[in-house]
Amino acid sequence: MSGITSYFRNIYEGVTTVLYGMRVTMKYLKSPAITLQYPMEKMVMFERFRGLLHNRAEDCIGCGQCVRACPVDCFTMVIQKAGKDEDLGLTRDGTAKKLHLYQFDIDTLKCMWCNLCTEVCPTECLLMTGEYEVSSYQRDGWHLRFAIEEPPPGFDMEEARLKQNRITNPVTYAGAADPKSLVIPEGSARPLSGAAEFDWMASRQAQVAAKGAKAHEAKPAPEPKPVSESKPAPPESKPAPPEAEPAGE
Amino acid sequence: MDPAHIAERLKTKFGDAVTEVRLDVPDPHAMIAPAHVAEIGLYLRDDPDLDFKSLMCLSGVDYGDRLGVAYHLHSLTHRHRFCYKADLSREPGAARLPSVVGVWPAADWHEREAYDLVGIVFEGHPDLRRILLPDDWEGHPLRKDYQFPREWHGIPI
Amino acid sequence: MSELHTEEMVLNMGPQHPSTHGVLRLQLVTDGEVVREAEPHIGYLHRCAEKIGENVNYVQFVPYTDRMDYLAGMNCNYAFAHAVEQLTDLKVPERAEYIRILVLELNRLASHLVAFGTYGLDIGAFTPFFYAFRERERILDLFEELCGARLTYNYVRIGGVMADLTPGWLGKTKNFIDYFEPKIREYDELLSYNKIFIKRTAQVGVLPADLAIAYGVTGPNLRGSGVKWDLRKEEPYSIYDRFDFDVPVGKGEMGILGDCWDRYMVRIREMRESVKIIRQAMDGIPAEGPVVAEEIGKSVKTKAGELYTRVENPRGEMGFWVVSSGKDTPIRCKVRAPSFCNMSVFKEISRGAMIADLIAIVGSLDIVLGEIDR
Amino acid sequence: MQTWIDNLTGGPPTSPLVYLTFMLGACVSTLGFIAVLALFLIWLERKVAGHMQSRLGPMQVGGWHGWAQSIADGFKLFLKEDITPASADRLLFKLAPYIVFAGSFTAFVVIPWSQRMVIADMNIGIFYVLAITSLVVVGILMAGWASNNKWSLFGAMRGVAQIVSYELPAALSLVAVVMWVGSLKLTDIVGSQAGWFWNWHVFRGFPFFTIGALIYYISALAETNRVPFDIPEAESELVAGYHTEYTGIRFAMFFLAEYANMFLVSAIAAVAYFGGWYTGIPYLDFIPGPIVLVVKALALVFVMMWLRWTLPRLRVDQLMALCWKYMIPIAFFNLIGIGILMLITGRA
Repeated sequence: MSGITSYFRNIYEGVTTVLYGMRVTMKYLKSPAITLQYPMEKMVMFERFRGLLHNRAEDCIGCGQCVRACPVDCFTMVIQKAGKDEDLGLTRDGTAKKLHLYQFDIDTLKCMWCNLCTEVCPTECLLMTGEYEVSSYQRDGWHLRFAIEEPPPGFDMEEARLKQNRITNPVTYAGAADPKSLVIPEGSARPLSGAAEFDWMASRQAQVAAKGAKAHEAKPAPEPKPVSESKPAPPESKPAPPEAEPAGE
Repeated sequence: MDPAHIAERLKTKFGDAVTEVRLDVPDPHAMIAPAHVAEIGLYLRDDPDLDFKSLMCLSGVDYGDRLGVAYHLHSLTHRHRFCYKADLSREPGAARLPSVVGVWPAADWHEREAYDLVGIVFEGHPDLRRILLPDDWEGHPLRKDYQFPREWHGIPI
Repeated sequence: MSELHTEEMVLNMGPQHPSTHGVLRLQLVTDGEVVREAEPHIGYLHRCAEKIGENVNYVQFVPYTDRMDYLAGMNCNYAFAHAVEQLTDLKVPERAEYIRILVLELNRLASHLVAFGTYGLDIGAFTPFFYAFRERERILDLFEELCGARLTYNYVRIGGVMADLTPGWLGKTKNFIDYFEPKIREYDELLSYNKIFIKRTAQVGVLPADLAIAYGVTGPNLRGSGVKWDLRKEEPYSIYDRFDFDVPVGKGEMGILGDCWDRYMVRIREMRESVKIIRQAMDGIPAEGPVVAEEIGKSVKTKAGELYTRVENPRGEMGFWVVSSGKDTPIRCKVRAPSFCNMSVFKEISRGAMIADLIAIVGSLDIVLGEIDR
Repeated sequence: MQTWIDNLTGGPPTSPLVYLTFMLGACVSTLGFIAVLALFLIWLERKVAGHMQSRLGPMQVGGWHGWAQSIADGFKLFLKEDITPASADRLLFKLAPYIVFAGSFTAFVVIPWSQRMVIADMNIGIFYVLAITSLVVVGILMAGWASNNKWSLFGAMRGVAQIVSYELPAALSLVAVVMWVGSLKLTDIVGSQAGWFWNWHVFRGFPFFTIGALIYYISALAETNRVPFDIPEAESELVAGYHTEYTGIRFAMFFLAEYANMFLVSAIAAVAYFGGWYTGIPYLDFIPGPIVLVVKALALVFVMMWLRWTLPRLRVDQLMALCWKYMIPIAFFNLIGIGILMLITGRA
């Protein structure tokens, strides 16, 4: 007898549980979708978002802490001590610069976006931008150059580069013992928008202001967030020019 | 039971096979002569007061001057932990010790990994092959004197 | 019939296959639809994490732990941070402990959601996957607000966390939890108690408790076999002893104790427990305070010594065996990955299963290849 | 065919040429109808799936809700390279998709769109449908075998076992209708359901025809390899089953055939159980028959999609158990029940 009851119970359970499931899917068929139509609508990145690295070279004192903090050695940095009577000026926060910065390159292909370098930066000149559209068809061009000073004639860049850049991690940097691999082919560097002043906070606010920007949790738009402790103070409520979109250059 | 008592029992049971007991370190453990790891493991597993049915971790290590294998055990019934280790010579071909797969099947993949990465040979392992690296890989990468290959099958790294 | 000759067929499942949850290769010997032997081959995702661990310092190794169990980066961060803290006797500030609990349990939710969704996908139901990811996206949004990344967080650091909570984060988390809790019931209706799903998973891939213990299986897979073992309860680390939660175990409701359905259901029930912990942690979190231990500078130096520590990750016991000589770089950093041990039992429980069952078993073990291969 | 042409020309055809022209016209129009229908169904499937999963589905191509998505996809498939695996059985490999497509295409000729609009109103209509759709099995087996791929072979074997088994409950439940109506002719079957909707077979002879309709529908799901019976292509197990190795236009043929088949079995269900071209409300009978039938069939197709995006997949032995232990016995008892009912009501 139990065989027959379980036979019909199987049928009953089969039919009812299918109907339960169909009720759930029907419920969502009627409720609105959560899709963000990506290229047309863009998410507003959070203030702490870890996007493409950017260095404001004029504020960089060349201390090299970022280079030491990087687990994957994606920085290439060449510095030279300034002469006694040379005045290199001040950074934005008033620190006197004492080193010439001839090269400050970030190999984005190696970057693991861990944020360790920006946390140690004393002048907050190295920061992670809100730029996240970093896919491209070729590997070239992702070797970002930030230095604005030219080395004086007679300065051996090649030698300084090899001397000053410690190879800490042979696994991730196995091929780097070959000095040629540090030479960047001419024209491959991908400069960021007007490298000197890249105000990502403003561009982010422009995204907020732009129509169709869909915020997280289906809110219309997030209120400008208070300043975080690890990032420089953004210029609050700066009128965002419409052309401040960072994407696509 | 705390590690001191367990080590004491091991000493009375196996005598000289327990070469040293270190209790004032972060991870109290007993040092075992390599030849005895399997029989001590069997005792630890089957003694009803110890009942170490579970091998948490088996690790091979290269200290630079010697190799080592660490066995971390715990018991689900008595809720205690114990660790015993064996030191091995770095001489070529000398890093051999009995396998504990027969004691804890969990050791199977752990021993293969230790063989693969540190180059310790576990005698009596049913299937001691490389596990993480390709079968034709040369050398054992977690050795301190490991040379990074410049190429693999003609592919520059 | 004796002259009827049939041959067994050797079949490679993977490394590129939709249901091996990554680059796992299963070498199958099949007799028709029945699998005689299934031998897993791993290592396709080996990235020498342990070797890297010997070459970078403790602070720099934390981002690498993200890439082990990439579905539960926070938990892996925490497992390593916990190991180093134990080895250095660091005292983590109270607020940081609470923040850690919040992100750990949220990440456990996210991880179990993926397990639930992909398991549905393995069994053939598409929609649960999208529902699970819809919810997971909101958790990732919360994490992104907190640390700027959605997958590789590097948020739980040695001695604390990367940064304090953002204003309003707790409110958003509460909103999410309130939204999420009723969804679990929907998952049950849609998948867990569906007759076809039960047919496919009950009495399949039975893992008896003694076999599970012998093979070092941990986490929901061990609990699915009816063993009440959760490190959060048994060896309370961090501040887990302050929270009230249950440890769900498999009971063999739909078939045999330790079958795929039990393992699956443990995860669904654990989501409810995680929600409970998150609620309690949100109530108990101190209003303010430091989030990083004071002793932490730019690099961390441990005491010389060796220590094995373990924590309960979404997939089981994540252990770190750190051998330190007192410098800022370890001599050896062995990772005892839960999926690695959970996968080693696969060969035992897959004998005689059908090909479709094999997929159900792999899915129910909930492996992450990043962690198996490291 | 004859009737239709007679209806259109107002008399028997005068010459074979006229007859041939009409035949070609019918072929082309059916083909066109199937193509458009399949493209529409593919688009609908994606939209339904998307919205059930809190997504949107295609939104870009063509503007409004991505209406041209499947056209673009079809175009892409046309332009793709037609790859034949090196070790495949070339002839069978190339032939298989056409046989699968022919199986569903030729069955379309007997669908009674309205009283008069039938390409071929055969007196063995239902029998023809059941016979010709079995042809699909041959194509599937050919595809799986010729691909020389172990996974494809698995898919083909599963597919054949499944389709052959589920023919039985489908046929048994249709036999009940045939018994009731006393004719194999599809127009007769629809004709007996005229008037109010309670005359539809599905509501008659309760509960026998209701159960019969359900059994036919479930078997139809299995015959079209739809979830929860999609084990021949089970993407999480066999990647894509018997059409793993197909690309380009040949893959498109399989795809087209799947959706054409879905519509076909839904149309047959509508004809046999849901009143065919009749609206069910006599006041609404001015609506052209084809529209009514297409709407009914589409509603049934929608339920297929709804099920697909809700349910997991059965295992191959459970699929067989469902067929042999549940569907066939119930269909048999159902048949006997209808026979008794006919005796009681004096229909026999």
